[in-house]
Amino acid sequence: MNTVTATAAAGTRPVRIVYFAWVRERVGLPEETLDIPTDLTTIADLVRWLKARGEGYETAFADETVVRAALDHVHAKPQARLGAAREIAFFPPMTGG
Amino acid sequence: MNTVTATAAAGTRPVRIVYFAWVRERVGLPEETLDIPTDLTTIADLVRWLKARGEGYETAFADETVVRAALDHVHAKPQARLGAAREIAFFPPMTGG
Amino acid sequence: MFSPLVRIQREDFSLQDEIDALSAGRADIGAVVSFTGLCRDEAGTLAALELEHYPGMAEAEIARVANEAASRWPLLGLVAIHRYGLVKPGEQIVLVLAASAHRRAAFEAADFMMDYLKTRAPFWKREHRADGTLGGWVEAKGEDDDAARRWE
Amino acid sequence: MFSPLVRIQREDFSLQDEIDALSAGRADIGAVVSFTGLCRDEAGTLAALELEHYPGMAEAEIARVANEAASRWPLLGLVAIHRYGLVKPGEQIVLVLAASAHRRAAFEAADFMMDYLKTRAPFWKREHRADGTLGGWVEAKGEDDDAARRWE
Repeated sequence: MNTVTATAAAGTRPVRIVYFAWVRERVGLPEETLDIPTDLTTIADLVRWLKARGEGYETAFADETVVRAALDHVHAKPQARLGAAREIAFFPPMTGG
Repeated sequence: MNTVTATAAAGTRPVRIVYFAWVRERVGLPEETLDIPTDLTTIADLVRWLKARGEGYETAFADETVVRAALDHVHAKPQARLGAAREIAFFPPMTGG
Repeated sequence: MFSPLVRIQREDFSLQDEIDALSAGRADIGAVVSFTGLCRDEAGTLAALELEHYPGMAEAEIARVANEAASRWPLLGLVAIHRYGLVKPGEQIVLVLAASAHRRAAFEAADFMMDYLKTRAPFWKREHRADGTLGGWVEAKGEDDDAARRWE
Repeated sequence: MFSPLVRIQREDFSLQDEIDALSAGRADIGAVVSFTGLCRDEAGTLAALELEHYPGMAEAEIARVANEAASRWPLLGLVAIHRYGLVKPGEQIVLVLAASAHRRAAFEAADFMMDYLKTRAPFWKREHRADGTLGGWVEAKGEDDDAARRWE
């Protein structure tokens, strides 16, 4: 069991990441599929990993407390676990209605 | 001045009295013009005077706290002064809307 | 300033027509709240409601309530229509429309209008039953007085 | 039980059509409250609002909010329609309809729906200005969060 877990933790898995409104503009694309390390546990972990990818991400997530996230179409807090989520979204506070 | 006031107090004046819903049904008519004594000061005074006129009025105003009144189209409490009101209305609590 | 529109009528009304009239040729309204009151069939026991009203005072009292709402909230439009006569189950009885730049004023003004219409507008409902008999006068509800008291 | 109707669409909608569909062939509804959100021209400075949304999640999230409303209040019908794309001043953006036997449930459910739509539905507004320039993204308002918190 330990061996299996360790192998998984060291690997990567593909997730679809989607961006909206000014997060989309700053990142520079509406969506991408990335192979993310399986040892990223929470949304906050993923944000830190994304910020290391380049200036666009750095700008988009400059204030981590502002950007909201959703896991498979459900709102999620930064400390939420990514689990097996296949689509992760990042966006500014909503202004519909 | 005293003489004039005394004369007025002893007189009567015509007022139109209108009734609605079950007050109307109990009194037995939708409206009437009555010569009321000018020394009736308040709505409560008028109600007491009306109750002495017959059984229909007695029944309509049996519970004086239930029947509502209006002076010239404006809601008024039992202790409100009749003043120079020309149309006085009596009706049950409203059930519109 | 605008003048609230108040109508007491026997005929039915159209919510859409009233909204269209309220918002025609303007783009300052951001929120419209409507309340439509309908005649319920009371699980099939009701044939119709008969609405008696006090002509003259009904218009005057609803106008007073509407002007009070217009002075309390930053409204851009306000409509109140109340029917009288015989109304059948499923038919409309009353309409309130409130328009404003932002939603809170429109919601609160429409809510206020209905609470005051219920307790202050001189209308009385009597039931005509499905079995052909004339029912009693609908009794006023204490909860309506309580609702109106929220705004004091 | 009923299922709330949720629609996310580019086209305009008709309040009258939605009310008619909601109340057709039934006489148990006594109260219908509607909220219509419209695009304001901001004193002539706005040419249009561009509404971006998150397809899939928008429907899912509004359905969650609608089901929450249906579990909180004794509703007989609930409709939520939200447009996306370019909306011009005076045009409709959002519609909420709540129907119930008595007015309190319909008023509260519509009010609740709008507070939650504002703060939870994944839509973002951007301004297109009358002078031809692209304006910024509309900022979320703290008062909307406060309004939503009233229901917790």
